[in-house]
Amino acid sequence: MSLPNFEYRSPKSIEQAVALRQEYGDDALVMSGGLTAMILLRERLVKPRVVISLSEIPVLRRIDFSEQELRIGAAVTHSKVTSSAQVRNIAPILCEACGHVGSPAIRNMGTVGGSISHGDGASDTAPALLALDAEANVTGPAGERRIPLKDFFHGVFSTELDDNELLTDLCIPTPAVGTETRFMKYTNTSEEAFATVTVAISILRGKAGICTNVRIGLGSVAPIPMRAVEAENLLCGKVVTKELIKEAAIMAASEADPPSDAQASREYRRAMTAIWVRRVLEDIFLDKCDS
Amino acid sequence: MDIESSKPTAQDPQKLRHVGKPCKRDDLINKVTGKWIYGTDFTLPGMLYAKALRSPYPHARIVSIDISRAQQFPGVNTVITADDLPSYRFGSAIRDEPFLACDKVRYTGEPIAAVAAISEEVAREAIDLIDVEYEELPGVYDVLEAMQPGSTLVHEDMDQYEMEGEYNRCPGSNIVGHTKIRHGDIEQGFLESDEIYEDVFTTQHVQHCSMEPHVGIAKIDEDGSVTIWSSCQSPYNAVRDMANALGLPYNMVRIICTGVGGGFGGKNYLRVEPLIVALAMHTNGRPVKLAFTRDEEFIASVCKHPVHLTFKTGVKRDGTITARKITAIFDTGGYADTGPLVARNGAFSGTGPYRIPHVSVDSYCVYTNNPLGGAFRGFGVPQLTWAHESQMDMIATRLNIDSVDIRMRNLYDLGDKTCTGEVLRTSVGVKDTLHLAVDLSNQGMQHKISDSPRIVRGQGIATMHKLTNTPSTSSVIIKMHADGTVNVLCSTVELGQGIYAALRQITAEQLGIPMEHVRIRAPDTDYTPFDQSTSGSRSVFHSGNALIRAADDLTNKLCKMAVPLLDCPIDSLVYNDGAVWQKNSNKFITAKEIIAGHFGPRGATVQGDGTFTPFGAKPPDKETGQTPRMSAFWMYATQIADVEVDVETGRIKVLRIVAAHDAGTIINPEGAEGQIVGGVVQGLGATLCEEMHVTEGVITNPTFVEYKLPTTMDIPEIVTGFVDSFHDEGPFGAKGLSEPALAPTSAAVANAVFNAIGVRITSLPITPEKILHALKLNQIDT
Amino acid sequence: MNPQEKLAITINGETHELDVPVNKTLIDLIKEDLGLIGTKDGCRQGICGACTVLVDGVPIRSCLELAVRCNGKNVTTIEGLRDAGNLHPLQQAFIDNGAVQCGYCTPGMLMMAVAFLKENPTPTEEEVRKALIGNICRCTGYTGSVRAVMTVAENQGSNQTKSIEITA
Amino acid sequence: MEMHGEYQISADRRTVWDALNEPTVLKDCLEGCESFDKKSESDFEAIITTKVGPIKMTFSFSIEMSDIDPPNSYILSGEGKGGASGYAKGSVKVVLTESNDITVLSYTVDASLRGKIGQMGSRVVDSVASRMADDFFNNLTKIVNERAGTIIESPSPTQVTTEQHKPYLSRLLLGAVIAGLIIFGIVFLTTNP
Repeated sequence: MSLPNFEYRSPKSIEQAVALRQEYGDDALVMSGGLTAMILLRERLVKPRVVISLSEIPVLRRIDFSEQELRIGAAVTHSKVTSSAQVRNIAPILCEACGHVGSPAIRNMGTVGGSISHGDGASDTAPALLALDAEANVTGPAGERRIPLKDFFHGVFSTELDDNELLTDLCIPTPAVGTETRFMKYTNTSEEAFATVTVAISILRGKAGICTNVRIGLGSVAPIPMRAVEAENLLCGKVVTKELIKEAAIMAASEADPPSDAQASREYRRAMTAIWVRRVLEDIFLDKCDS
Repeated sequence: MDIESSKPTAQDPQKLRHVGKPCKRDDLINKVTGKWIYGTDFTLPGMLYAKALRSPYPHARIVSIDISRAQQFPGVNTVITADDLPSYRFGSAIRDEPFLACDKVRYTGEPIAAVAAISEEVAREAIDLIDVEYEELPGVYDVLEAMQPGSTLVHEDMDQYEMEGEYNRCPGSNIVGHTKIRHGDIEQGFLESDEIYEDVFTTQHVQHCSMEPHVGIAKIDEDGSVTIWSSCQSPYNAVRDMANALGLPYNMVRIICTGVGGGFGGKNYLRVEPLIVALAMHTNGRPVKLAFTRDEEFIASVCKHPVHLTFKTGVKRDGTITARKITAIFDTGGYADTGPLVARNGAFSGTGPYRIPHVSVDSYCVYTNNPLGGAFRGFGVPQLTWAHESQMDMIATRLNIDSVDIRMRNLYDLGDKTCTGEVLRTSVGVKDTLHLAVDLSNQGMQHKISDSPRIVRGQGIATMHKLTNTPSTSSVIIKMHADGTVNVLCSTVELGQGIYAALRQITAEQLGIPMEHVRIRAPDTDYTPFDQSTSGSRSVFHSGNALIRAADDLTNKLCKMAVPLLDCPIDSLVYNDGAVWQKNSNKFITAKEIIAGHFGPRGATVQGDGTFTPFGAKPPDKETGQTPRMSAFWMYATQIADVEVDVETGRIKVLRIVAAHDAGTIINPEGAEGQIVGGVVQGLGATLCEEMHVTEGVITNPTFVEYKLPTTMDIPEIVTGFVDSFHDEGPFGAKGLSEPALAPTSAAVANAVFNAIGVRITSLPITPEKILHALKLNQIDT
Repeated sequence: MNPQEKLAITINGETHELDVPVNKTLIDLIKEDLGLIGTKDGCRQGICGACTVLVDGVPIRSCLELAVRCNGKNVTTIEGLRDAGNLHPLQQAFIDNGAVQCGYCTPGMLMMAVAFLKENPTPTEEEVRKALIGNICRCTGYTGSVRAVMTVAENQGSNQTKSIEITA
Repeated sequence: MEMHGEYQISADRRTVWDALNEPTVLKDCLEGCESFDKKSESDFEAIITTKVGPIKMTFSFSIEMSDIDPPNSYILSGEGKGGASGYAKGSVKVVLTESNDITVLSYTVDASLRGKIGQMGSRVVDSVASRMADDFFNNLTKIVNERAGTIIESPSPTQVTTEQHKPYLSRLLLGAVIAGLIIFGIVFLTTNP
C-alpha cells in the first residue's frame, strides 16, 4: 500500500535544503531517517506538496569534536552514534540512549536530528541530550542560531523550529572532569516497547561530595522531554545523602505530567519516575550510601 | 480387509522407520530462500485491488452513503455498498453477518462500502471520497450488562437468522449461545463439602497477530461459479459458509489455498472472502484482491474472546473437590462468528482434568458492540484453564495443602468418568505430565539467583486438559504414480505447524516407501477431499487415521492387480515395503511393475481412498451436556513457571517454563518441540504484555507500536518433555499437540507471582501496574 | 501520475536502470517491479521486521524507505543469499534448528542475522537475541533462530572457512 | 475522555459577557477557527483547523444548544466531520458564577475522537488537548483583563481525568473541539439574554 503523490527534492547542501524549506514552508515535509515521515504519509495524516530528503547532505552525517564540544550532525543515525568511539568517551550516556532506540534496523535508519526535531515526548535520546546540556544548532534563511535543548521543545510534536529552519547539529559541551552520568530506559511491556520512563542524569561531584551542575532529563513522562529542574535544585550544592536522593526522586515525579496510554497509566508512570530517578541517583552515589 | 482390523496395534517404536524419527520438512527449503508463495504474494492477470470503508463507530445507524465522488475517481473500477447486494448473510454458527453493513453497524471496523481499483493507492484514495452520514446509537460494551434483560439489543432480529443445530440462543436478548452441563446434584455437592469458595476471573481481548495479514482474491465466472484464492486454514469451512451465504450449490464454490503465514484460528472462517466476492460480482470477471493492513488485523478480524468466569467450588478439608459450579460469559462482539462453538468448547473442558461428582456449567456467548471474538488457538480452553488452575492454587493456600498434592488427589485416572458422562478408556497421562513437570523442574536452572532485595523469586504450577471438536471427519486420497511415487490429496492446511511432515511420515510408514516419494501441497477444494478444519489440534489424529485407511485401500487394489501377474490367489498375497509379496516365499512384484503390468507401459495412477470419523461420538444433550464420547481424544499438559518480581516496579521476569505434555505418540519430535515452545511464548504474551485496549467498543492500540508481542529478549528458558502415552485409536497412538501449549502458562505464572509476593492477580494480563496496586493493598491490610 | 526519477540500483548483484515514481517504497519496487516476492510485508510501521533487506550491507526496513533514496546503492534481498546454487550457512542452519515454521518472518530474520554475523562473528547468545529483537515471530518462540545463529557462529569460528561472501 | 477546569476572570460577569459579545475576540482566542456562523436559534456551524506538528486537520462542526439556564449554565453538544482524518464528538457543560468582583467560569467536557490520527499513538492526546484548552482560556483571560484592569491570579491548571483509556482516535484535536464548543455556548448566551 503506497503513499500519496508528492514531489521529491534531495538537496546536496544545507543552504539548498533551507532554501527549499523557505520556498515551500509547511507544504513541505522533511525526511531525515524517514521513520516518522513515512508513517505520516502512509496514513495520509499529511499530504505535502514536496518531500525534502536530507540523505544526500554529507555534512549532516559528520561527528566532529573539539576542546569545547562534540558536534553530531542531525543526519547521523542512532547506530553510528552507538558505535562511535568519540561519542563513547565524551558522552557515554548518549551512546547508551541511542542503543535503546527501537531495534537494530530502526537504529540504522533513524537519525538523532530526526527524532529531536520531531519533538516526541517519548524520545529515548532527548533525556540524555538534556542531561548533557546539549544545544541544537539550527540553520535558517537568516543563518545559524544555537538553542539550548531545554528550551527547544514547546509541546507535543512542536518545537522551536519554524517552517523554514532545519536542525543541523547537536552540540554537547565537553563534560567537566569528575562528571558522573547515567542512563536508564524502563519499559513495562516488552523489551522493544516505547519507554514507560527514561531517566538520564549528569552530576559534577566536587570536593567533599558537594554536587554541582546537576541535570536530570526525563522522557515519556510529559508532553515534551523535560528537565526535572526542582529536583536538580534540591541536589545542587549539597552533599548527597540517601534521604536527599529520596526527596529529589519524589520531587522529580511531582514535576512530571505523564500521559496515559495502552502501555501505562499516568499514575504508574509517575510512580516509576520516582523509583527510577532514585535508583539512578543511588547508582551514581553507590559508595556514598548503602543501596 | 475390512476397516476395523486395520486399527494400528502398538508396534514397537524400533521397527518404525519414519514415525517418531526426526524428519526434514520439505517446505523449509522454499521458505528460507523466499520462494514460498503466500496469499500476499499471489497475483493474477487483470487483477483489481480492493479497500474497505470501515465504520469509526461501534453502534450506529447508516443514514446515507454517497459513493458518487469515489466512483468518478480515475482508476476506480467498482464501488459497492449493501444496496448493490442481495441480503447475503454468512456465519459459521449463526448466519448473522451481512457482507456489507446494511441497516446499522455493530462493531468499530465493520465494512460499509468497498472499492475495487487498478491499484492499492487508487483504492485507498477512493475510500476517502465516500461520504457516510451516521446516527450514532447507544452501544453496549460491558458483557455482564449486555446479558441483562432489557439491555440494548445488538441484533433485534436474531431469531430470523439461520443457525446450526446444536447451539441454543435466546431471541430478544443478546445471548447467542448457551451451553449447559448438569452432572450429579450441584446443591448436594455443596452440602457434602467442608468449604465453598467462589472466585471471579477475567481475560482480555488478544489478537492472533499472524505475521501474514488476512488476504484473498475472488473471481466470478460467467456461470456464476466462485473461485477464491485464500490464505485460509479450513477451505471446506469456507466452501460451506460461502455457498450457504450465496445460496449456491457447494460445487460452485472453489477454494484454492495459497501459502499461509500463520493462522492460530484467526483464518479458520470467512473474514476477507465476503468482501472480495461482493466486489467480484460487479467487476465483470476480473479477479479482486484484498489484503488487510496491520491495523485492520486489529479492528476488522476476529480475536480471542474476553471471558468473565465465576467459579464456585466445594471442597473437603483434605482438598477433594465435591462440587464445581461455573458461569462463563464470552464477549463475542458485534457478530457471533464461531463464538457459540468456542463457548461450548470452553465449557466442556471448563471443570479442569479433575474427578468432580457434582458439576453445573453455564457457558454463554453474548453479543456486545466490542470487537469480534472468534477462534483462537485453544478454542476457549485457555480462558477456562486460567480460572480453574488459579482457583486450584487459591484453594490449596486456603486449606494449607501443597499445590501438587491437591492436584494429584483430584486428577483423572484411566477409567474415570468425565462430568459429561464419558469414560476415559485410553491414554489418560495427566498425572504423568505432573510427575514429569516436577522432575524436569527439579533439574536446576541456568539462571543464577538475583541478590538484590527488591527481586523476589516464586514458582507456580498449572495443569489442563483439552478436547478436540468431535465428531469431525477427514478424508484423504493417496494417488500413486506409475513410478510408485505418491501425492497425498488432503484439505488439511500447512499453517507452519509442520502437519505435512507428520502426514508424510505416516504415509511413508504405511506404504513402506521413502519420505522423498511422498508429497503434499496446498488444498484445492475442486480436487482435495473433505477435511472439517485445520483446528482443535485434530489434524494428526483425523487426517492420520484417514491416511492409514487410504493406504490400506491402495495396497488392497495393488494386491488384486498382482494376482494375474504373480499367478496366485489373493489371500496368498501381502503388501510390504512398496511391493506385493507371496507369503512365505521370496516372490514379489513392485508397485511400479504392477501398474505397468496391469495398465501397460504408458502407465496410470492408482488411488487409495480413506475416510475417518471417531466411532461412538454423538453430539451432547442440549440440557445436560452428557454424551458417551465428548472428544475423539483428550490432551493433557502441566507447566511450571519460575519468575522473579521486582517489588518496587511490579515488573515480572519469567526465568523458566517447564512444559510436560501428553500428546500420545509423537510423530515428528523436532516439530513437536517447536509447537510447545512457540505455544508457551504465545501464552506468555497473553499473560504479560498483550492486550487490545477497548474503550466503548473502540480499540485504542491497533498497531504493533502499542500492542506488544514477545521478542527475542522476552523469552525465558523453556524445557519441554513428552510423557509416553498411546491412544488406541490414534494413528500409531498419536493424539493432538499444539493448542495445550499456551493454556496453562497464564495460571502457572500467576501462581508463581503469588508464591513470590503473596499477591493474587485474577484478571489478565498480569501487568506490573496491577502487581504494584495489589502490593499496596496488601500493605494496608497487613 | 506521480513525478518519476531515474534510478540506478543494484539488487542481488544485478544492476537495473529504472524510471521510478518518487513515492514508491523500496519494498514495492522489490516486490512489484522486480518480482522478488521473498521480502515480506507484515506491518508497514517498521516494527515486525519481515521487510528487512540490506542496503550496502546494512539491514533496514524496506517498508519505511523510498526507492529513489537507494539510487546507486547495493540492495541484497533473501533471494540474494544463495551463492552459486548452494545455501548460505544460516539458511541451512535455520532449516536444521527448527527456526522456521510458517516462514513469513524468516526472510527478514535471515537478512538481519547475516548482517549481524558478518559484523560480529563470535557473538554471545545475549548479543544474538539483542540483534534479532526487531524481528517478530509468532510461531517458533525464537529459540530455534537463536540456536541457528549460534551454531553458524561456532562453525565459522572453528573451521575459519571463508564465509560465503554475499553479493552486498 | 473527561476534562474539567476552572478559570477566574477578574471582571464582573457583565464585563465577561460584553467581552465575549464580540466575535472577533472569540475568534482570536480560538486558534485555527476559520469561520463560525449561527444557523438557527440553537444551531451553529463552524470550520476549525488545528495543527499539531506536521499534522494539519480541518473539522466542520454542527453544534446544538440544550439545558439553557441563563446566565448560570448550559450544555453544548456537537459533532465534527474531518473527512478521512477523523470524526469528533463532544458535549460541554459551562457554569458561570460571580463572587465579589470576579467571575468564575468552570467547564466539564466529555469528548471523543475517532479516525486515522490514532496511528500516532494514544499517548499523544491528553497533553495536546489540555494545552489547547489552556491556551484558549489564557487568551480569553488576558483580553478580558485588559478591559477590566488587573489580573487576580493565573488560572488553575486543567485537570484531566481519564477513565480507563482513551477512545480509539487520539484526543489530539480535543482541545479544538472543546474550545470550539465552549465558545459557541458563550456566544449564544451573549446574544440571547
